[in-house]
Amino acid sequence: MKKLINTPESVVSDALLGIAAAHPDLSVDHINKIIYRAEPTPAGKVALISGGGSGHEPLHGGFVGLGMLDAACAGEVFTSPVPGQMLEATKVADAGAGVLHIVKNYTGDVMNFEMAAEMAAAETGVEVVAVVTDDDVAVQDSLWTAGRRGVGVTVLLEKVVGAAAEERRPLADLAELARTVNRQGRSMGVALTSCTVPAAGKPTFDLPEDQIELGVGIHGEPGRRRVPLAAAREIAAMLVEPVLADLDFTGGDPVIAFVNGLGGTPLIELYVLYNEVARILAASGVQVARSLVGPYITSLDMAGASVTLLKADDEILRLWDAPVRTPGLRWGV
Amino acid sequence: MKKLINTPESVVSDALLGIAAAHPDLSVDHINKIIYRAEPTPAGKVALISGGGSGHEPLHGGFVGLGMLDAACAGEVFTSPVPGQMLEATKVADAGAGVLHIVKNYTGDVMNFEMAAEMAAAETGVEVVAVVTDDDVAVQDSLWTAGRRGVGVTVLLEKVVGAAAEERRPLADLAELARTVNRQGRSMGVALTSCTVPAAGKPTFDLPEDQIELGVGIHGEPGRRRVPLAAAREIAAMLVEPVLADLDFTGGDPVIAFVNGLGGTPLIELYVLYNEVARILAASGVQVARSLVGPYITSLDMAGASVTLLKADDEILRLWDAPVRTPGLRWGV
Amino acid sequence: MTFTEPTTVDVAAFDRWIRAFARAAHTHKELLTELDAAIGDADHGANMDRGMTAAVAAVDAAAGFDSVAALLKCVGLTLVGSVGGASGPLYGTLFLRMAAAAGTGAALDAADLARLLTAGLGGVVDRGKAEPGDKTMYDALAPACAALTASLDSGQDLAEALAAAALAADAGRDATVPMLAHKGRASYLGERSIGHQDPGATSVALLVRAAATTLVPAHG
Amino acid sequence: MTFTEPTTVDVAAFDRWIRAFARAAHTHKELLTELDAAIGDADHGANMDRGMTAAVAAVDAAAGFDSVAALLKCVGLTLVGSVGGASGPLYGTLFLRMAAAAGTGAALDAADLARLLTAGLGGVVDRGKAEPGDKTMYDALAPACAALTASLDSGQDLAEALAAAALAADAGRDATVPMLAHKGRASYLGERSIGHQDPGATSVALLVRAAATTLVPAHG
Ligand SMILES: Nc1ncnc2c1ncn2[C@@H]1O[C@H](COP(=O)(O)OP(=O)(O)O)[C@@H](O)[C@H]1O
Ligand SMILES: Nc1ncnc2c1ncn2[C@@H]1O[C@H](COP(=O)(O)OP(=O)(O)O)[C@@H](O)[C@H]1O
Ligand SMILES: [Mg+2]
Ligand SMILES: [Mg+2]
Ligand SMILES: [Mg+2]
Ligand SMILES: [Mg+2]
Repeated sequence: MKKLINTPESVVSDALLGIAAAHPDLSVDHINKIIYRAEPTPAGKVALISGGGSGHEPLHGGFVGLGMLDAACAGEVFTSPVPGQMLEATKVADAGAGVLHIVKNYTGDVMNFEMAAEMAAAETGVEVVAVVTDDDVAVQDSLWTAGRRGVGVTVLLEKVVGAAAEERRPLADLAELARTVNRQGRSMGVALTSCTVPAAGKPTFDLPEDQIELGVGIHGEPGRRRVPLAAAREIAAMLVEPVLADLDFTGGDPVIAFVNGLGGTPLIELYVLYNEVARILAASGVQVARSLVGPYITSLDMAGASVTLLKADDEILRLWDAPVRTPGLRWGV
Repeated sequence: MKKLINTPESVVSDALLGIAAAHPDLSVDHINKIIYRAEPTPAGKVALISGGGSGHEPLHGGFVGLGMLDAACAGEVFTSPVPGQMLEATKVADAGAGVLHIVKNYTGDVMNFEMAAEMAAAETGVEVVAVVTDDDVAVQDSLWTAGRRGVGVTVLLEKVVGAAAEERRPLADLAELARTVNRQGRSMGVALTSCTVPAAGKPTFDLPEDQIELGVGIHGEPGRRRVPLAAAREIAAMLVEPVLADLDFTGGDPVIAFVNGLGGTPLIELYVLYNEVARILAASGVQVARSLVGPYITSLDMAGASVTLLKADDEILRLWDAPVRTPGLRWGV
Repeated sequence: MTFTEPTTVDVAAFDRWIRAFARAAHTHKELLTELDAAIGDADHGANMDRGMTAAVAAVDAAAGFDSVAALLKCVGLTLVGSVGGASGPLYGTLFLRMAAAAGTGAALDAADLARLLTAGLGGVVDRGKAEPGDKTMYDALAPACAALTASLDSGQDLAEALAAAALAADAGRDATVPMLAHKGRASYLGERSIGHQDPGATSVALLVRAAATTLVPAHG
Repeated sequence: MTFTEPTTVDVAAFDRWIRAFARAAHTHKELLTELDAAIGDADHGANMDRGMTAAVAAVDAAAGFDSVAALLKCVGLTLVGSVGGASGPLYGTLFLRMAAAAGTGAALDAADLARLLTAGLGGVVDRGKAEPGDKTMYDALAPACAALTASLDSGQDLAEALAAAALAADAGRDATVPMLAHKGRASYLGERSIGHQDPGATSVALLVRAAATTLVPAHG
């Protein structure tokens, strides 16, 4: 395993020290592994909190700041944070208007956030509402499984709902908006290589030179099937088609198209992929109104990419365009 | 070779199509492989042009936009663009106040930009001044060699001088500022893995699991020596010490510290490295005023990082903080 | 069958159990991680090792426990507070529900122990909604509980009953191999989850095995 | 030594040379790239192949050339316009300077050819400032020019002189192996550049070898 780390055990706390050193706008509670805005949440603003296993940077800590999250909890690599962290983050960020928990749909994340909400109800008067993202069409959704994974749409949701929160909308509205964004977003990912979890010290799975893993998540979980390595154009089709098959994006609604890098794939390849995705979308009658290309929700050093489409409307686009100042996304301010 | 590309031959033009599709603020001349601002250079503004081999994205095309470059030429992967491209870019971007060519110090880049300037002088009335960046302390500088390579400082220079150009400063001033920034910046890089040039189809060099290559540039050139894989703390020292030995950054001047990812290294590791870099700088009496952490000047899919320090002053910091709106760097607007 | 005095399981016995499980989690860290790499995210070994190391440290830091419940609660809270992931809330709830069922005494009898473990199993189900055959830790824990109870009901002593429970947990663990996962990360794989042993069921088998070797004082 | 009419080298001969060099660059693309991977950036093969493919295409696209100069200028401009990197301006200038030295005629004699190549070498030096022993294409090109001139001066015919030049280029190429690079990318490696053959010197040896096999019509 070759990584720029000190020890597998210290990678999360070391990275948090780096984030604190690099971003004076942010405060870091190194004991509880919480990143929060240096400026307290303004009175009357609902606080947005997210969190999850580490290894997906810039998600979530890199999305703390004006226009997105108020605080983020960092778990161990690929391991959901513990309820105590989320409870602390909830207390730190609450400014009296309640707290929205943004939870990616993984058994661990959901259960830990659930326990945090139970604790918050028991120990504090803070009103907490949780919304769960589950946009990954690679996973068959059913009542009998853990359901779909939350992946790329989480980034878009944190941006859109974060902007709405800055407008002092009430908790219930924000939760509704968040559910809408999640409902209207779909994703699909592909891995060219495995990632290597620092504590494991070797790649999570072996992938021959001529094969790719289709339908991966963001934790090095194997995907749904292996297919031969193909040209970007074909891979784009393998990613976009299941997304379009799952939700109709062709109704003329403005769409936000997001090509995400999984950590080990450089930008030049993401642009090659974006070109193919844009071509397919244009041919399918999908109207792309905004785009985002880059590594925003990663899976350690995995080479690969994911495609997320979000069916927006004027209001969501307005919120997307609204000012944001975080380490990961920054514009308009 | 596993890459999200169509063919090795088409990777640059495909990526340019992707950039054009993703960034409506930018125009792309696909014949000449030039990325330029969709809005013409305002009259009286000096145009900033850079360019180089592809494979370093977001550099340079991703730095075209308000507050940075006016146009960028994309060469083949790791191969300087040709004079005709630079000449076209010069013509496209010139608004009567002259054009600054920002050239990284590589024999090919320097010669091609030189020929472009000769052509511009012969064919157009456009005033062209070239500045060459050469900040890489891994390379021994001497009259008898090609000199130091231009690496990380190029990003910082494009930002700072780009901001100054927006203030309508004259060409000679901008060139002088550019030379100052270059003179006050130093960099050093390390590779954990080789990169793979698409046309070559296999890694440029082999690096055993337990070794790293110290002093690499951004083209998969081997570095100056191999050392055993070490902890981030030790690697940070190996990068920062030669930089500090080469230029005194401890005089109390505000310093911009830039930890750059080489393409295959995810953000979590860059933050781990930044923490160690910041720690050494603090212990050495270097006053870090601004920081930048992320993959901004990459070497395809190479795992590794580089550290750049720029000795700034209030004026350079002000220009650093000035609004910028490009795909790669964006703030304040 | 041997005839002995009704065994009591005291705080010291539970303490031995916790430490033995922590040692087992540490020893089998790589196995658990490898199993999780195949159908999950390669962290179950690290999770259980981190959690149980923290639990032992917390037990050490406490100035002794005057009840079994206090010890178990300490372990449960530490797991909830240090593991994260799916196993944190699940193992945490397991111990917290055992604590809640343990009353205030410093020692329990064999039937109490079966009741505790069954309460813990209930907590796992409440938290994770697992059903039999979902390919989770439930599939090792539920047979272990059933075997323990049945064995005691049939008159076997605690040592025998725990040995039966450990065998049942092992069998339950093995039975997860052919299952199609319906819960947890492995469910994302659909058909591809078949043929792999569930990591959580594997760590549960270690837990029950540790109980069998520590909760009953050696004869002699 | 054979006694023949003074050879003239016409546009058709230069055309053969260009095509032969293009074929050689294509055939040895991987070799050139591998040499460049060792001490550079693994693109010299792609660069030369792309450039010479474009040059042949440009020559094909032109409706014939009425002078050697026009053909060489077409090749030089195409190389400048399609290669980039160090080799684009260097090879481009080589051909452009040859063109400038070629006058307006449709055929040259042997001495003209030596003069052309020497002018080209001068262009390479003006552009790249290479000195002998810097481990560059100069170290193959300069000995080839010298051998060509010396061989003709000593009365050998063009075929013999070009053969001598090709051998000199090969020897110059081989001599780059032990050199410490002072120019180009390889200079970044310092001592580590020693022991590797320079890619540009290698492509120059191909260029001169192509001249030897094409510029003189086969006897018979
Ligand atoms: N809903 C559930 N109910 C019971 N056990 C579950 C459930 N989901 C997952 N598990 C158990 O958790 C184990 C995985 O734990 P771990 O790897 O530590 O957490 P994570 O899946 O969050 O990475 C699985 O092997 C399975 O036995
Ligand atoms: N200053 C120079 N003078 C002469 N030849 C040079 C000079 N610099 C580089 N070269 C030649 O160029 C070759 C490399 O060409 P190429 O790989 O195509 O370009 P780049 O180095 O830009 O990638 C070297 O092997 C060397 O022979
Ligand atoms: Mg996990
Ligand atoms: Mg090159
Ligand atoms: Mg796991
Ligand atoms: Mg090269």
